[in-house]
This record gives sequence, C-alpha cells and structure tokens, in this order.
Amino acid sequence: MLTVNNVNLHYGAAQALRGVSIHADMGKITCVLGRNGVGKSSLLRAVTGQHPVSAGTISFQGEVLNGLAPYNRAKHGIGYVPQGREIFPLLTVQENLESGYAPLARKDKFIPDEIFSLFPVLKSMLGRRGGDLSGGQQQQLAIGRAMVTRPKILVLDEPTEGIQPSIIKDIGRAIRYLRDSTGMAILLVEQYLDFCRELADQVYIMDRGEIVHEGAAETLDTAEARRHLTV
Amino acid sequence: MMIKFFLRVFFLCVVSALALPSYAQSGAGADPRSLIDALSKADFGEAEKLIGQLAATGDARLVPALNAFSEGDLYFRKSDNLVFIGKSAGSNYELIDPVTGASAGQAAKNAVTKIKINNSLRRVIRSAMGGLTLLSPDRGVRLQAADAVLRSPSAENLELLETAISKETDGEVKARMVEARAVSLLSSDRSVDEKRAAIQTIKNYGGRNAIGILMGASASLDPSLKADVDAAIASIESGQRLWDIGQNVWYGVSLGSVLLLAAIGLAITFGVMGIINMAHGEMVMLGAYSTFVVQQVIRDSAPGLFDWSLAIALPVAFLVTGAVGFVIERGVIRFLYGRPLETLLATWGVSLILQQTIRSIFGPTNQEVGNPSWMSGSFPVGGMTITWNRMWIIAFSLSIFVALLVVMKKSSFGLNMRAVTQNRRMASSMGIKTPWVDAFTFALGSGIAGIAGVALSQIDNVSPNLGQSYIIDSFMVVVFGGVGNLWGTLVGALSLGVLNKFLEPSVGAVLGKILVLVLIILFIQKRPRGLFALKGRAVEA
Amino acid sequence: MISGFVFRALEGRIVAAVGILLAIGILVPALNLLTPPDSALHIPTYVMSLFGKYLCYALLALALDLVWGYCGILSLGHGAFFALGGYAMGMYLMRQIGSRGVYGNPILPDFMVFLNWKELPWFWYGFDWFVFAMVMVLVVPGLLAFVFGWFAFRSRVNGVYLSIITQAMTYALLLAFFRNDMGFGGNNGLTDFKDILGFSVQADGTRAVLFFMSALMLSLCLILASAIVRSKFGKVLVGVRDAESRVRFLGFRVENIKLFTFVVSAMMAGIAGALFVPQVGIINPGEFAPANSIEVVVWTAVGGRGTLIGPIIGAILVNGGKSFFTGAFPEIWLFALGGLFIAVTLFLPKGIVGTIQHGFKARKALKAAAEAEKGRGGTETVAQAQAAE
Amino acid sequence: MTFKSKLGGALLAAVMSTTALQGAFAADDTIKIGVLHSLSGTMAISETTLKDVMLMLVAEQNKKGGVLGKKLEAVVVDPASDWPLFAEKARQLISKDKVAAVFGCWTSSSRKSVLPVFEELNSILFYPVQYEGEESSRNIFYTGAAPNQQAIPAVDYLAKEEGVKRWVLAGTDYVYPQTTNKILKAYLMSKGVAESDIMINYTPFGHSDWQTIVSDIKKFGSAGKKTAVVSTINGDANVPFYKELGNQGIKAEDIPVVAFSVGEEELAGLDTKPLVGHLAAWNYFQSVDADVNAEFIKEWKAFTKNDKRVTNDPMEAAYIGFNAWVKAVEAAGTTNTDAVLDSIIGVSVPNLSGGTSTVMPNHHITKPVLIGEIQADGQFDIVQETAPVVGDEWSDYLPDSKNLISDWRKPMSCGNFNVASGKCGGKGS
Repeated sequence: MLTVNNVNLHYGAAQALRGVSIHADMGKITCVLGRNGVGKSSLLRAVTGQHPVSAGTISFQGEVLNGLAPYNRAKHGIGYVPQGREIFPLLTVQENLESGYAPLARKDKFIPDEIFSLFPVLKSMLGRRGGDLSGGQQQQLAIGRAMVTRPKILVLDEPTEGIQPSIIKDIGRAIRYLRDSTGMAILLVEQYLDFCRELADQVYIMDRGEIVHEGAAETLDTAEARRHLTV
Repeated sequence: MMIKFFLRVFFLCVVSALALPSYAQSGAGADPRSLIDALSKADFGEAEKLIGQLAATGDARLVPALNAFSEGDLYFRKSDNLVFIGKSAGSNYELIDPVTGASAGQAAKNAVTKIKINNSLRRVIRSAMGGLTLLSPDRGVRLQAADAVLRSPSAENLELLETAISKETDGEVKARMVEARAVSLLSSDRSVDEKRAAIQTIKNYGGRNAIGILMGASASLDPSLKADVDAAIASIESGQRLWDIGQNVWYGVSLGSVLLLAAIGLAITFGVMGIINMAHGEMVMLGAYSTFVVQQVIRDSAPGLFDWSLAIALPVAFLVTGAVGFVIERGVIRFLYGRPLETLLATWGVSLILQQTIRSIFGPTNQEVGNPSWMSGSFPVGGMTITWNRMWIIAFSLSIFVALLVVMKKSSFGLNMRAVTQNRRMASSMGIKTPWVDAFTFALGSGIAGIAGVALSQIDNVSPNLGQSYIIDSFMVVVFGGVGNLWGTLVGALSLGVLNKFLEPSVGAVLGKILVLVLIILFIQKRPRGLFALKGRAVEA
Repeated sequence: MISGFVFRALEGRIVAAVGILLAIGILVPALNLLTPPDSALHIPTYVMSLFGKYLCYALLALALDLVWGYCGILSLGHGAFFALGGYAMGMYLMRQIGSRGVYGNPILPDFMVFLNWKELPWFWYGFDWFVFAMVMVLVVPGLLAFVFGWFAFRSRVNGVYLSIITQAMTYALLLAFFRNDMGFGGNNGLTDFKDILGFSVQADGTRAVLFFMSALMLSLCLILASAIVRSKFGKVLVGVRDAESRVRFLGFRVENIKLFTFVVSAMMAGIAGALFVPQVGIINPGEFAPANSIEVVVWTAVGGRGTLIGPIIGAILVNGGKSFFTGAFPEIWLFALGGLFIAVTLFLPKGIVGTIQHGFKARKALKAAAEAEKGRGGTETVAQAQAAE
Repeated sequence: MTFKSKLGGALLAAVMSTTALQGAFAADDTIKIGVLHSLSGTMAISETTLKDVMLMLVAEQNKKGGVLGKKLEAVVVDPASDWPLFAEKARQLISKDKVAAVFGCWTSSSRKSVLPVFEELNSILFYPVQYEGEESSRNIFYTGAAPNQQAIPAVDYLAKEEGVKRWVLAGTDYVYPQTTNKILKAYLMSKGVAESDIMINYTPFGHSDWQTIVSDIKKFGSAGKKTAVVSTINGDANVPFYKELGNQGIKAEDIPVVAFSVGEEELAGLDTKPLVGHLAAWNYFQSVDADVNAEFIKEWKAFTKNDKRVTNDPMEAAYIGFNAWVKAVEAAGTTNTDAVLDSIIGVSVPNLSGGTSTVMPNHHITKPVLIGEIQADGQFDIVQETAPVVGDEWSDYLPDSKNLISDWRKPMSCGNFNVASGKCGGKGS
C-alpha cells in the first residue's frame, strides 16, 4: 500500500501541495481528480521522486521513500507513466521497452508477453522510433514501458489526455486487467471524470494543493464533488 | 633493422671469407688494411677515393667495415692511428679489426676518435657495398645489394652486375638486378642500342624514381636517344597520373581518419551528452602521455616488449583518461547539466589546469614516443606509397568507430546512455541510475579520446599543447557531421579530410585550411544541424 | 524621441557607473601627469596603460554581453571584431610612420619592403586619413557581423552551432591574417607605431588622452547598451533570449533583431580594438585566436552576464588578476585562472554582479540542486530549479 | 555610491599599493635583471628552457660574487605566448621592477612587440634566438644567428659537399621563413640556380599532416638532379614532418634536409634513427668538443637535476649575451643603460664552441657556423665549422636593404645608415 502522509511540496516560494494525505491499496485503482493546476502532477512528482517534498512522508509497503532517487523508487516497484508520455523519441519501440530493464535482476530482463497482448500495435512497431508514433500509440508504449519494470504500483498521469476515444477504451481495459490479474496498486490522476468513474475503486479530489474530497467512486456524483470539479 | 642487416652481412662475410679465400685474395694490389687506416687522416674528398679503392679490391670481408663506417662506428686509435670498428662497452669501446673481424681489445672512449662521415660518403659506401655483396649466397643480401646499386648507380658496377645476373636464379632478385644494370648502363660508355634497350627496361620499371633516373641521365646521353627518353618519361607520367589521384584520396582518407580519431570522443561528450567539452583535447594529450610513460617503463625494464608498447598503452590510456573524465564529471560537470554553454567555461578551466599539470610534471618540451617496427616504413601499391603508420591508424580509427557503434547500439549501457541523454528525468523513473550513467558516459568519451591520443602520438609531437591543436578541428567535424550522430562524425571526418587534401595541392596548405573552414560555415547555413541531421517527428517530440 | 531613448538609459546604477568611469578617466591621467613621480599619489605610466588596456577589454566584454547576456547569442568569435577594429587603427598608425620606417620608404610599411612588395595594396588606400580609418573601425567589423549574421540568423543557426561557427570564423581569420601574402604583416602584425594625429604615441600626454578616450567610449557604449536594453526593443531582445520561438510567433522578425544587435555589438568590439592598439603598441593575428575569444566569454561570465556592469567588472578583475599572477606566480598562474573559471561557473552561475543583484538567490538554487543531486530528488538540475522559481 | 564605485576604488588602491610595496622591496644591494620568456602557451615548449638557463647563469654569477659587488636577482614573468602581453610585461619589468637589462623573447612577433617599449624606456634587451634579420635597434642585442650566420653557410655546404642543384625551401608561413627564403632564393639565383629548380612551400603553424608535402618533395626530387630541402619549419610542426619523412623512406643520402629551427631540444621528442644524416645549421651543438662546453653541460645537468636535459643553440646565445652584459657592466662600472650601451660594443666573451664572440657595432655578434648531421642518439655530428662570421643585420641579397648598415657607435649611432646616400634613416632621402 502506498501512503502519502501530510505532504507539502514547494517550487521555490510557491507551495504546490499542502498537507496532502492519500493512500492507494494494492489491487485497487485509486483516482485523483482535480482541475488544471491544483497540484495533481505535483503529487505524482512527489510519489515518483522527481521533486523533493518539503514536509510529510511517503511510504510504500511499509518502506519510507523520502530521499530516494527516482531510480531507487523504480527499484522499489513504482512504475511511472508521466503526463505527455515522455517516450524516448530517438529510441525504437523495442529499445523504449528495454529501457525498463535497468532495475531488474538478470533473469527478469525480458519483455512480458502480456504487454503485446494488451497492446498488439506495439508488436508490429518494434523497429520504429518512439518519437514517430502517434499520441495514442505512445501512450500505450508508455504504459507498456512502465510494465517492463514489473511495478507493484503503477502511477499514471492523465493517460487520456489528447487521445482518441477508441484508444482510451483500450487503455481503460488494460488498467483494469492489470489490477485484476496482478493485484498491483494503481494510482491514476485524471481530469476526465467519466474515465475515472468507470475505473476507480477509490477517488480523491484535489483543489488548490489540498485534498478536498475522499470516497468511493460513486461519491463523485455528489454535489460537493461536482462543485470542486467544475471550472 | 639496420643492426640485424649488419649482423647478417657480418656473419655471411665471415663465412664467405672462409669459403672463398681465392676470391678474397684476388683484388687489386692495394692492401685493404692500409687503405682503411688511411681513413684516419683523410678529409671527405680523400675518403671518397679511398672507398673507391676499397670497393675495387672486391674483397667481401670489407663489408662490415664499410657498414660500420656508414653507421658512424669506425674509430681510429689516437696513439697509433690504426682504424677499428668500435662498439660501445660501458665507458670503453670494444675494438674490432676492420678486415679480419677479430677482437682487438678495448680502448677508453677518449683514446679513440670517431672518423667523420657525411651523406655523400654514405652514398658512396652504399654503392660500394652493393658491388661487394651482389654475389652473396644469401638472397636477402643480394636483393639489398641490387637495391643499393639501383639507388646509387655507377658504371663501375656494370660488369659485376652482368656476372651476378648470369648466376642469379631467384626471379625477384634478378629483375631488380636487371633494372640496376639498365640504370648503371646509362652512365657507362656502352653502345647507343644497348642504352636504348636500357631505357625501355627502366620505362617498364616505372614509378617516380624511373622518371628521376631518366631525367638525370638524359643530359649526358647521346642526342639520338633524347626522343626515346622523352617518350619513356611521358609514358610513365601518364600511368602515374591516375595513381596520383589514388594517392591523394589515400592521403585524404588518412587525414580523415586522424580527424575521426580526434573527434570521436567528442562525438560522445559533446554530440551525445551536449557538453561543450573544451578539455577534450587535453584528454587526447593525456592519452599520448600515457603512451609515453608506458614506453618509458618498457624501455627501462623490458626493452624486448617495445613492439607491444602500443598494445599495452591502449588499455592504460583508456583507463587513465577515463578515470580523469570520471573525476571531472563528478567534480564539475554534473552541476551543469542543462546549461551547455556554461560547460564550455568550466571545461575550459579544466583544460588549463590539465595542461599546466602535465607541464609541471613532464616539463614543457616534447617527449619522445617511438614507432614500433611494424608501424615504420612504407610499401608500394602500384604507383602509390602507403606508409605503415597511416595504414594502421586508418584501421585503428575505423575499429574504434565500429566498437563504439556496437557499444551504443547493442549494449544495455549504450541503451541507458541514450535514454538518459534524451530524457534524463524519465530515464531515472525507468530505474536507470542517471548519475552513474552520466559519469560513465563522460568517462567513455574521455577514454576514447585517450586511446585516440595513443594513435596520434605516433604522428604528432607529444607536448602539453598537443590537445589544443585538435580541439577546433574536432568540433568542426562533429558539428559538420551532425551532433548526436556517430555516422555523421565518420562521414564528416572523412569528407573533410579528402576535401582538405584535394585543395592542398592547388591552393597550398594554409589557404586550403581556410577554405575548408569557410565551406563549413557556409554549409552550416544550408543545413543548420549538420550533414546527418536527425529528421522526423522524433526530433521535435 | 531620442532624448527619451537616452533618458531611459540613465537609470541610477548606470549613471553611477558612468560617473565613476569618467572620474577614473580624468583622475588617473591627471595623477599621472600632474603629480611628481615620487609622490604617493603618482600613478606610473605603465599602470595607466595597463588600466587603459583593461578598459578596452571591458568594452569588448560589454559588447559580448549585449549579444550573449541579452540576446542569447554566445559568440566565440568576438575577438575577431576586436582584432579587425584594431587592424583598422593599426593600418592608420602604420601609414603615419611615413618615411620614418627602417627602410625610409615613404609609401610602403617596413614589412612590405623587405618582402619585396612593389606597391601598396588597394585595401590600404585611405588609411592615412584618420576619419576614414575611424569609419573603417566601425564598418569592417560591422560588415563582417552583418554578412555573417545575415546568413546565420536567417537559416536559424543557433545555440551551440552558432557558437562553433563563430569560432570557425575567427579561426579562419587567424589563419588568413597569419599569411604574409595577405598584406597585413603576417604573424608579426603591425607595430612600431610613431604618431597618432601628429602626437607621439609614446608621449605621456597622448597616453593620457587615449586613456581618457577609452573611459569615455566605454561610458558612451554603456549608455548606448543601457538604452537598447531598456527600450521596448530591449524587452523583445530578452524575449528572444528566453523564448525565441514564442517571440517569432508573436510576429517579430527575430533574425532582424538578432542581426541588429550582433552588428552593434561587433562595432563596439571594433572600437575597443581601435583603442587597444595605440595603447599596447601592437596588433597581430594572435588577437584572432579562438582562445582569446573564449577568454572574453569568461570575463563576461565572471562579472555577470545579462547585467551591463558585470562584464566591465569581470574584464577588469580577470585581467588584473592575470597581470598580477603572471608576474607573481609565473609557474602556476594557469591553475589559478583555470580554477577561477570552474569556481565561477559552479558557485556564481550569474557572475559576481548577477549574484549580488539577485541577493544570493542563485546560490540557494545551487544548494537546492546539490541536495537534489545527493539523492533526495535525484535528477533535478540547477536550470530546472531556477526555471521553477 | 554603489558597490561598483567602491570596488573600482578598492581595485585602484590595491594596484597602487602593490606598486608602492614592491618598489619598497627593491633593495639597494641587488641588481635586478628581467627574464621575459613564455612559461605557458604555445611557446612554452621552447622558452621555458631559456628561463632555466638564465636562472642558472644568475646563480653562477652570484657564486662568483655577482656584478659590481652586488648580487644579481632575476625577475621572472610569464608573457604566456601572448604578444601584447610581452609589451605589457616588458614595461612592467622596466618601470616597476627597475631591471637593469632584460633577457628574453623567442618569436619575432614578441620582439617586435617589445621593441618600442625598450626604445621608449631606454632599457636593454638581449634576444637569444636565430631570426630573419632586417632589424637593428639601439636597445636590442641580437645574440642569435642572422640569416648569414646560419642559412647561407648551410646552403653553401650542401652545394659544395653534396652537389645539390635543386632546392626545396619549405617553411612555416610567418616572417622568419618568408624572409629567409627570400634571401636564400636571391642568393641561390645569384649562384646560377635556375628558378625552376627552386620550390617554395609554406604551411600553417602547427601543421601536422605532411603527407602531401613530403610526397611533393619526393616528386620534385625525382627530376634527376641532386635535391635538398632547406627547412624553416617552426616548432611543433617539425616532429610530424620528420616522422613523415622517415616513414615515406626519404633518406638523408637521397634528399637531405637542412633545418634552422631543429636543435637538440626538438630532437629529444623524436626517434632519430630514421633521420640519421639530415642536417642542421647552428652556431653551437651540444656535441661541440670544447672544455668550456663540457663544463657548461655539466653545470646544466646539475642545475636542472636531470641527466637527460640537452643543451642547444639559443642557450649558448643566452650565455653569450649574459656574459657580454656582465663584462660591459663591469667595464662601465654602472648598470646605467647609456653607459652599458657604450661599453658593450667590442666586448669579447668566450662562446661555447671554444672560441670567442664579440659584440659588434651593429648589435649582432660574431660566431662560427656549424653544420651538423643528426645522429641516432639525438645529437649532432659536426661536419663543418667555419671561421667566426659577423651577423649581418641588413641582408645583402634583398634589394631594399643591401645599401643599409648599422653602427651604434658614436658619432654615427644609426641603425639604418644608407651607404649609397650617406644618410641615416633607410632611404635617407
């Protein structure tokens, strides 16, 4: 279980997170919703170690992650699918996938077949450069790439952003499959309400760097939740 | 080489002296020993005559003495003006009788005086020795003798050559002797027809030397032969023209391979990592100094390994410069990622410090780095001359290129390296230890610069300034080829090398270099990302 | 409108700097000329000419800062413009020697005489006329910058590529001026000057005037640079530095903006070179050496790029240090110089003045970055940390 | 007042106070001399040695009791191979350190850079390197070779002893080779060599790819006439040049190369076995068989604590210059520039080749010309030694300088006296 406890995060003088606490259970999809600029991505940066927190603790399966570099967190089983995909543009699809070998033991250095069964399009594009793929293909590659590291928790930052609906469906299917088949925890940050409602087991809503709502997916339809989400 | 030859000749002559006493005694009247002793008082002109007389004895026992004379190993004893072959033995000379080869005891260094020798005398000796060894039983010696006569032809050797040709069984030696005879014949008083045939022989022999021989001889030849000489020269020259182009391409490729060597480390540190590494040249310099130190150790402790010195120096240089690179990355550069233009300032400072460090340790002067024997000399290919060291350097730089390509494309380190340079944060989240990859990438680039230094020490001087002379060229190559692309560096280096060498004969070396720079500037306007710019959606992504 | 342009330039700090420069420009020559040599206040001539040299370097650094600090063009070839200005001045000074050369040839400079030149090459015509030479001091570097920039900015050569080809430019010029056949005195360059406008270049009075002129020109260029930077155009300039494509999308002709700045900067460098030559007494191709241009970058960085006063202080400090160390510690001064470059880039990324102006913000950012590097955040770079601020 | 003004004021004060401080340090019981050689940059490779020699000479002199009863003190500065910096440092040595004389410079550019400074401040420079001539300053003594003390005898030797008929004049593209080659060409043509038998080739500084040029030389040499190369290739470029010669198999017996810038120090960076027989012309070689030389070499090795350090010609020139200065100062009884300038002309001091060198009125010195062949051990075997030759400042083989002479004795006191017009000042018209 991932526990974020009372975390503050600053960019210089600007504070992006104020005492944020969430937890994401294994085998569950935890979804964080919020408008633009409320600190969702900052939360994920704190979780993945891309930006230091100024207060609070982050722990995963009982181990405190604070102070660990991103590559050490990857070794602890945190897989990251960032906003905008951040595919290595000049590496081939195959090489993008293989870049996930770094934290693995020698015997695990292979690409799991399930990646290709979830995203068959990747199999046919192994030799193409990552940067030459379309946005949807890149998103699939980004998830596949994170899966290569055999994560125990998958952290996704707005995976539906700028993606055509048919692929959004594929991605939703994949996320659900991962939860069900591997029992990993999934922490999903979204703006797209419907996608969240369909997938999430647990939801949080953020506003101005704070958690303002917490509950099961169904609670999203309450008036209070809507108030936080409308622009 | 020369010592080996000397020993071989020496041995053979002792043998032949024993085997053919009648021949040895049958020379002209003068006593060889007194002729040699006369050298102690002779000036250059008189010495030349004495050598002629020595050669006229036909006494093959004199070969070691003549050889020693040409090597500057002939001494006379101050006390009695007797001449000996001297060999250094501690603070003394071991004296050897010049005719019999018997030891004549030792003498203190200041008790003997060296007999002076100059280039003209060496030429005369070469010719004389050629004559004396043409009938040697050893094929190699005969071949060398024929070569010697060919290079210093004289009419006096003509009859001897003809005797030698009639006895010769080995095809190559015979061919060489026939050429030597033809050359010698031109300066003799033989008939015009014989000379005409000789001109044909020389024409078939071909090459630059043949032109020289014919032009040199033409003045003293019978006027009726002038047409033959001109035709022969014209024919050789037309054949030579194509070879000249080939030779020029070769020079270009060889210059290109040097540029490639100099630039390839930079293609990593600058091209891949984006660090404007002004200390790159100093890495090359450190590699060259590593070679020097390795050779120095070998000279002192295991001279027999000298031919292996470069092979030993390669890993040493790689490790030394790689380690220095590692320290520089950890100490300075890691704070500057994302500020490429500032890496320029810091590495410039590093380069000043490295230069001064080397200057303080080794002094400002050139250090001697020797060529192993397999990198010395040259061999002909048709009408071209290929020098061994250039040949090895081309092979070496191409193999470094291939090796680097394999590391980049096939190894997991190469993959991590490329991932980090394309997106450092994301690579870290994929579990790649970015600081480790950075440090080792820089160390790799530096190490490669270091092994380039091993090769460059073979053609350039090893001084603290070595790096400075390559740094600008290296940047030009990488930028011209296209940053971030190893193939660009290869093609860039080779094309700049060839271009330079084709400009050089027509406009001179200085203007040629300026023109190349101007062309690069113009080229960058046309293709701002270099020759092999990365294209497609991938670049913008 | 022009008065407004100038008025804007005269912000407090600039006024103070100009005031100090002019005060130095008057005071130093005065102390040199008017006090007796044994007085405690006396400034020896060699100190004055040393300072005069620093002022020229300061002007060169200011010129570089205008393109690098404000427009984001890192020129590694500014030494070339400096040298061209210097050569224009040197040619004038050579022509003033007249028949006082060692061969007494009234037309040809000495180096042409002993290399058997028969007549003066065409490009030397006019240089016996001071005004023409002064125009050339501006025109030659300006023209080179215009042609070079016109090509480079139009084809959007930028960043590292631009830096490298400016280096190629100065290197090509170095090789060209080394050639004796070019008619610029080969590697010996132009030297042994006698008069400038009829006054002996070695007279203390002339030196004093040259010193004052250096201070004056530096002040004027400082005001000009300040005016440019503080005008609307200057805002766009900074925009080009920080986000070139956005400025382009806003409809500005970025290449023209860059070109203008580059040419102005080259002309300033030319003026610096022209003032440098009579004070040090020689101009030769060594000034084109790429290493010299890199040093100018270092002065600017040490003082603080993107500030107008920084490069001036940087140039004076580094050169002062160099003069001192090459005399005091001739064997090891390169360690000190190299160490300085590293230290400044690492610990004062904004330079001395920049650091003071930003109240140690920069250092804090570095500390944060260093901690991030230690493993807390892992991979944040200084640049990103600063960008995030 | 902003920080800037304080900073500027502080800086100025600092500079002034260091000046005052150092002035106060100049004790009266020492005589200072300046050593102006590059210790960093491209020329450090050659010049550092000369700095060491000067320090050694000063130490030796002090052991002998100094000069005029005072100890000598060498002030060493580093002009860093930067020509304007030479002028600055020269000015500093003369004005601030108040040195009695300066020993220094290597390249002509650096000498040209400091010349006006020495004339303006009326001090003395001893210049120890072979150069192109065409200069005679009241304040400079040229103890290295002028072209007639090196180039012309070398060419004579090749023509006479080796029967050379065809000449390649290869040099680095700067003033010394250009001038020397102009003089040589005029000289050779005056000796009846056809213009088509002279090839002139220039290369940039630090040229390292000699393949084309060496093969051109080979081509030029295969015209049936004995060919030689006269090399004025400078500095670092020599090593790759000789390496290429060796590799392309150009033997000294076939095409000898005579060099004017290659001495023992340069050869120390080379494997000389393939180069045996190539020549150099200097006024001194380490292999000179003279007691004074043996002594000098012993001292040098002891001073540098390095048994492998070699000696070379510019070191000898520095030695001669220093001793001449010492002798002139003692004769004049003062270090005053004008007095020394008067007393030094005609001073004879031993040189290292066993004879003596005399300072001539044209501020050049007399010395013998030695031709040496390179040996396998990196030393030279002297094949010819001439009688002492007077350095000729104005070459007789250049049209504009053949009428000029220099004589700094009173009453003429002129560096460019025109014997045709009888006037001082070049053309004298």
